[in-house]
Amino acid sequence: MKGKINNIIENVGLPRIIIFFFLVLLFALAPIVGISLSISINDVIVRFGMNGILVLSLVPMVKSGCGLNFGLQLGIIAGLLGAVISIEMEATGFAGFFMAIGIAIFFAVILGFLYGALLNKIKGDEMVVATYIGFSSVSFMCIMWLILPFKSPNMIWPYGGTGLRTTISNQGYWFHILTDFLQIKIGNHIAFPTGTILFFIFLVFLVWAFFRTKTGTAIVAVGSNPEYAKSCGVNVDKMRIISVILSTTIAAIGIIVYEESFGFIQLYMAPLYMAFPAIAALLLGGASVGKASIKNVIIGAFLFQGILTMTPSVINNIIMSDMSESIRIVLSNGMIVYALTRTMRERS
Amino acid sequence: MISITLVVALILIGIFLYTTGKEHKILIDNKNFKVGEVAYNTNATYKIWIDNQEIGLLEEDERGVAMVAGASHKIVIEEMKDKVLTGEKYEKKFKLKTNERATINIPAMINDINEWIDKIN
Amino acid sequence: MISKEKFLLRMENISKDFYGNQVLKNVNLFVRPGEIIGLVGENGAGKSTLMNILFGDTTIHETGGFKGKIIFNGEEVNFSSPIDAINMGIGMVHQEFVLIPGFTAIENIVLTKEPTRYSFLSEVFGYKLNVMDRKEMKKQAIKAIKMLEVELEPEMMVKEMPVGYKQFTEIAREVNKKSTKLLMLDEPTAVLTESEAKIVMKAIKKLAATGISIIFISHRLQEILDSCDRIVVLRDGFVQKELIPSETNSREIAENMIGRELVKDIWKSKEIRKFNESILEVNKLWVDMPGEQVNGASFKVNKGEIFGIGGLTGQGKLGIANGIMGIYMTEGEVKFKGNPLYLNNPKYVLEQGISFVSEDRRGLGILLDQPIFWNIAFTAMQIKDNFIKPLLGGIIKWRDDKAMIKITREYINALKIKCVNEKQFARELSGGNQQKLCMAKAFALKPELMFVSEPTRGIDIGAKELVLNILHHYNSKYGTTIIITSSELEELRSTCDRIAIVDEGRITGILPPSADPVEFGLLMLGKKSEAKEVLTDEGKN
Amino acid sequence: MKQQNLTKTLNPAVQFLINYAVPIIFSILVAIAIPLSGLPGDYLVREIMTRLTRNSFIILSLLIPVMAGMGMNFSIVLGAMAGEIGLIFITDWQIVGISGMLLAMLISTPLAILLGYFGGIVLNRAKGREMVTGFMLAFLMNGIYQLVVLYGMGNIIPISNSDILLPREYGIRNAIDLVGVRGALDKLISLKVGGLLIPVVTLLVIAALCMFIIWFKKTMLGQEIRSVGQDNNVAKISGINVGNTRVLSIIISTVLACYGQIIFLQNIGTMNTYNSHEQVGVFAIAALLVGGASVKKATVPNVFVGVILFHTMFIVSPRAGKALIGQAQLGEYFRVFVSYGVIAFSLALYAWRARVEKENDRRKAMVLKREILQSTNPAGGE
Repeated sequence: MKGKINNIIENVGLPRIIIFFFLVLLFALAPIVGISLSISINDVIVRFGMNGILVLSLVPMVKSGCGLNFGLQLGIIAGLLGAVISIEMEATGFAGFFMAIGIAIFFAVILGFLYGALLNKIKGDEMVVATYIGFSSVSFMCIMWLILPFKSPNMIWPYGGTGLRTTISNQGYWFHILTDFLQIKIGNHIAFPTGTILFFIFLVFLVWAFFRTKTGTAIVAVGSNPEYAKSCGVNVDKMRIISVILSTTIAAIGIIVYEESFGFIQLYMAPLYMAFPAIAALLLGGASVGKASIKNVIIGAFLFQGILTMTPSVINNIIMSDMSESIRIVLSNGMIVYALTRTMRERS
Repeated sequence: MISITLVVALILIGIFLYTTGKEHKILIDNKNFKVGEVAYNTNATYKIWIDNQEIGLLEEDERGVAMVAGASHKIVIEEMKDKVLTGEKYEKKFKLKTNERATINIPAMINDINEWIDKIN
Repeated sequence: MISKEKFLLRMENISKDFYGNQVLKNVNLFVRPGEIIGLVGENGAGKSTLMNILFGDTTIHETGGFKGKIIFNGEEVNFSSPIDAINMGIGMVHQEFVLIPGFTAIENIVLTKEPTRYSFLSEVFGYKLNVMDRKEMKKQAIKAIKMLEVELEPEMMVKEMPVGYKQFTEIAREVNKKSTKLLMLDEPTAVLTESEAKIVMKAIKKLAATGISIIFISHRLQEILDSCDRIVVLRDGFVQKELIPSETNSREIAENMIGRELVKDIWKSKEIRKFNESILEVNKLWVDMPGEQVNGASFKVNKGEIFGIGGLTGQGKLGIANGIMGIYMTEGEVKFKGNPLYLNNPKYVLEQGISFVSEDRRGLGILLDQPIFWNIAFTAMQIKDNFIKPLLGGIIKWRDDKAMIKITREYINALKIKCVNEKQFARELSGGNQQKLCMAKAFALKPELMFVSEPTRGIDIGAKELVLNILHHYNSKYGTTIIITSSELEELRSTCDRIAIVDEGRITGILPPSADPVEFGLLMLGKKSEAKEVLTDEGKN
Repeated sequence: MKQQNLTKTLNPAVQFLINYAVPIIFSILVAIAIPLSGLPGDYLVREIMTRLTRNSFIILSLLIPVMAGMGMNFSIVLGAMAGEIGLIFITDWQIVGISGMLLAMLISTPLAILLGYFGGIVLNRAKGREMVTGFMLAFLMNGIYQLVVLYGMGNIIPISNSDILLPREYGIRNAIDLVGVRGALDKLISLKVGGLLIPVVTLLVIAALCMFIIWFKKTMLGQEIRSVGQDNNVAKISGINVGNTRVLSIIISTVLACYGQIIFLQNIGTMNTYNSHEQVGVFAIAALLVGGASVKKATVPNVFVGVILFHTMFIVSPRAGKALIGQAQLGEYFRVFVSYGVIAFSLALYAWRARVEKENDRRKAMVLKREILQSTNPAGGE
C-alpha cells in the first residue's frame, strides 16, 4: 500500500496534493463561515472561464521547448489593441466581439513573429529576457495609449483630454456577450456562463487538433529533442516561431474573453504582472518547464482560481484579516520557483 | 576561538549603540516648586541648552520638551530678564538609564535641591 | 621479468565492468620512480578507464567501483575523488584542457595553491581571505616553466594562447604542485604540431629525470618509441604485452594492438561482388563535428554496395555521415547520382532518398518519451507527407494514426522488435530493440542510400547478428546502398564489400575485407605509406 | 577552403561598439533629453550627487555574483528586506542618529546572511536559469515579508511603539518616518561647496566598499569565485567547491545589499514598508547595465557611469516628455520603459553575442586543427 501512495505522490507531485486538500478544506469551511457553497462554486467557474484561455496560451511554447512564456504580456497587448479599436469603431454585440478578436489576432501574429525571432537568437536564456521584453512592451504601450489618436468619447479622458483612460468599460459593446449566451440560471444568484465555457472548450479543441497535424507533431519533436527534429528535416527555428505566434494569439483572445466577462478593459500598467498567475496556474496543474498538456491547463486553472476565490472569503472571515492576498503571492510565486528549481530531468 | 570573541565583541557594540542611540524625552518646567514647606518661585525667563544644543527660551510657568539621545547629558540654563541676559548661569550633569524619562524643574535646579530632577521609566 | 626494485606505483589485477561488459580484466601495472611508461591500445581497450581509476574519477565509483589493489608509495590507497589523488601527489593532464580561459598562465599554474600574504581578515573568516602574493606567484610559475625548458609567456591569457602553450601551461601546473610524484598524460600531443610535440616530449623526459614517474597515453607510435622506458600494450581490457622500445618497432606494437588471431577467415564465405555504377562521390569533405572533425576526406561509393568506414575513435569517421546528412557544419563537394547535393540542409538530403541511422541512439536516433509508432513514422511523415489525411483540401495535414500503426506493425514483424505493443514508449525498449527502431525509421523513408553509424554499439551479441542480417537483407532485396561506420573492425570485415579507414579526419586507404588486419591497424595509425594501396575497381583476392 | 567566413573576427572598432552599445545609446538619449527638459545645470548636479550617494552602495553589491558567473542577482531584494526589518526595529526602540543606523545594520546582518544562504541554495538548484529564478524568488520572499510584517509584527513579534503600527494594533504601517535616522550618515560630516551639500562620510563608505571589492578580487577567495564564474567544471576538477563558492557570493551580495538599502532609506528619510524594496533590484541592475556591465563581466567603473547616466535620464525624462508632447505622464512612463527596456536589450544582446562568440571560438579551433594537419602530412586522401 505504501508503495502505491508513493508513486501517486511521485507522478501527481506533492505540491498539487497539498493545494488540492487545502482547496477541499476551504470548500468544507465555507458553509460554516456562512458563505453559500453554490455561489462560490459558480464564482470559481466564472473565473475559470475568464482565465482558462490565458493559461491555455502557455502550452504551445512549452511544447516547443521555449519554456514558460514570461513575455505573455505581448499577447495581452495585442488583445487590448483589438478591444480598444473595436470600441473605437462602435462595433457592438457579437460583431464587436469577433472584430476585437480579429484585430487582436492580426497584431498578435506580427508581435508573435518578432518575439519568436528574437527568442530564437537567445536559445537557453529565453525566460529572463522574455520577462523584460514583457515589462518594457507594457510600459511602451503606456506611451502609445497616450499618443494614439483615439476619438471615441467614452474612451478618452473627459474635458477634451488626449489619450485613453486607464479603465474603459465595454458596457453596451460586447459586455457579457459570451457569459449571457445560453446562460443557465439556477435560483436568482447562480448564472452558469455556458457561453464562456463553450468558447473555452472550442479553443481547447483547436489546440488539441493543432497538435495532431503535421506541423503540430513537428513542434512536439522540436520541444522534446531539437537535435532529433533537425536530423529529421524539421526547420527547428520556424517551428519555434509558429509556437510563439500561436501562444501570443491565444493570449490575445484570452484577454478579450477575460475583459468580456470582467466588464472593463484595463490599460496602462494593469497587465504588467499578468504573466505570473497564468504560469503559476499551469504549473499547479502539473506542467513543468519542459512539459505541458491540456490536462495541466484545466486542472491548474481550476485549482488556482478555486484558491483565489475561496481564500479571501473563507480565511478573511476566520481570521478577520485580508491575509489572503499575501498567501496568494506566496502560493503562485512559490509554485514558479519550485518548478524552476526542479532539475531538467524530464528532458534527458 | 577568534570567532567567539568576534561574536561577543559584536554584541557589546550592539549594546553600546543601543545606549548611545536611545532617545529620551526631557520635560523642563519653569514653574514654582515646593519641597515640604519651602517654596521656590520662578521669576524670570531662561535660555536652555542641553548637551550644548540650544533648546529655546522658557518664560515663567512654561514647560519645554526636548528629545535627547544617549545616556549622560549636561543642561545649562541662563537667566534672562526682559530679553536681556543677566549673566546668571547654572549647569548640571545627569545620567539616564535606557528607557527613563526625566522632568527637570528650574527653580529647584537653581537652588541645588536634590529633587531637581525626577526620573521615571 | 620486472626486477623487484622499489615501485612508486603497483596496480595489481585491476578489473572493471560497465553495466555488464568487462572493460578491464585483472590488469597489472608497475611504475618505478622517474620511469616513463607508454600506454597504448585501440580505443575501448581500457586505457582511459585505467587512468580514471588511478585518478579517483567520480564516475568510476558511480558505476560500481573496481576490483583489485593499488599500492602507491608503499601504502594501499583508494581515492574517492580527484582531490584525494591530487593531494597524494598524482597529477593528470587531460585531453581537453582543464584551464581557466580568462586567467593568465601564472594564475592557472598556481590555481588553488596560490602563495598568499597575511591579511587580518583571514583571522576571522579563514585563510581564504589572505591576499595573493602576485610576485611570489610569478616566481613559482617561472620556476615550473624553466623546469620544462619550454618558452611560454607567463603573463599571456590562456584564451589567446596557441594550443601548444596551453599544453605546457597544464603540465607546468602539475609540476608546480610540489607533491607531484606521478604524472599521467592522456594523448597530450594529439592536438599539437610536430615541433610542439617534440618540445613536450623533451619536457617530459626532463621531468622524469627529476624523479617524477610518467604514464603517457598516445597513439603516435613514433613518440612512444622515442621517449618511453617501457611500453604496455592493452587490448580488450587486458595487458597484451610489455615491450622495451629498443627491441621493438611500430609494426610489432600495431600487431599487438590489433591482435594476430583475428585472421579468422570470415571473409572467405562472401563472394566478391562487382559494381559498375557509382552512386556517391565525396571530394575534400570538411565537417565541423566536435571530437570527430573531418579534414578533407574524399571517396567514392558504388550503387548497391555495402561500404564500410572504420578507424579509431576521435579520428573523424563518424563526422562523415553526420556531415553529409547536414547535422554539423560541412563544406566540400558531394555528388549523389551524379548531381551535386546541397550541404547543411537535412531536409533536402532526406528528400533525395538518403536516410541516416545515427550512432547517438538516445540523443539523435529516437524520441524516448514518444511511443514506437510515432518514432517510426515521424521522419517519413515530415519528408514525404506519408500517413497524412489531408482535410479541407489539404490545408490541414491531419496525422493519420491508423496508417502509422499499420506500418509500425509491419516493421515490428519484419525486424522482430520485442515490445508489448506499438503504443509502448521507446524509453522502455532494450538497447537492441531501440536500434531496430532507429533502422525502421530509416527504412520507412524507402531510401536509395543509407548511412548506418555504430549499429551494434552497446547491444548484446544476439541482437548484433540480427541487426547485421537485416542490413544484408535490405541490401540484397531492395538494392539499397549501405554505408556502415563502425569501430568494430571484424564487424566491418564480415559485412562490407570495401572498407575505408579514417585517421586524423582523412581517408588513409581503402582495403578489401580480405586484407591482413595489420594493414588495417597501420592505416588506423596514420602509417599511410607502408599499407598496400587498393584500387577501387577490381577487388584484390 | 573558404577561410574567412568561418572565422570572421570583427575589427576592434565594431567590437567596441557592440561591447558598449548600451552606454553609448544611453549617453545619446541623455544628451538629447537634458536641453529638452530645460532643467538648470546646478539643480541637475545636486540631484545626481544625492542619487549617486543614495544608490551606489546597492549597485556595488551586484558585482560579486557577476564575478561568480551567476549573472545579475535579482535576489538582492532579499537583502533590502532584511535591511528594512532592521530599520523597523530601531524605529520601534527609538534609537536615533548614527548609532541607530549602525544598530539597524548590525541586527539585520544575521537575517541577511540567512536569506542570502537560502537564496544561494535555491539559485544553485536552478543552474543555468539563475536570473529568472532570482527574480521569482524576490516575489516569493515579498509575499513572506508581507505575512511577517503586515500580520506578524505587533501580535507575534512585540512592537511597543504604537505609532508605527496600523490602527488595528498589528502590522506595520506602509509608510514609516525614519526621522531619527534621516541623514544620519549623510549629515555626519558635510561640506558646503558652492551651494552643494556633499555627504563626506557616505562617499567615504562607498569608497571603502569599492576598495573592499577590488581588494577582495585579489584574495584567494576572490580568485576562486572568478574561476567558478569562468568555467564551472574546470574549477570543480581543480578542487574548488563550486556549490559553496556560489552560495558564498550570494550571501556577500545580499548582506551588502542590506547595508545599501539602509543607506538608501536614511538618505530618503521615509520608508514605504511594502514596496520600497520591490523596485530596488530592477533599478540597480538597469543602472549597472547602462554603465556597460554585462552578465559575465562587471567592474566598479560600470557602477558609477551607470548611476550617473541612468539617474540623469530618470530626472530629466518627465520634463523632456512634457516638453516633447505636453504630457508629463508620458515622461513617467518613458522612464519606466527605459529601465525595463535597457535590461531586456542588454540581456538579449549579451546572450546573442555569447552564442556567436562560442560558435566562432569552435570554428577557430577547427581551422587551427586543419592548419596543423595541413602542415604535418599535406598529402590528403585520394
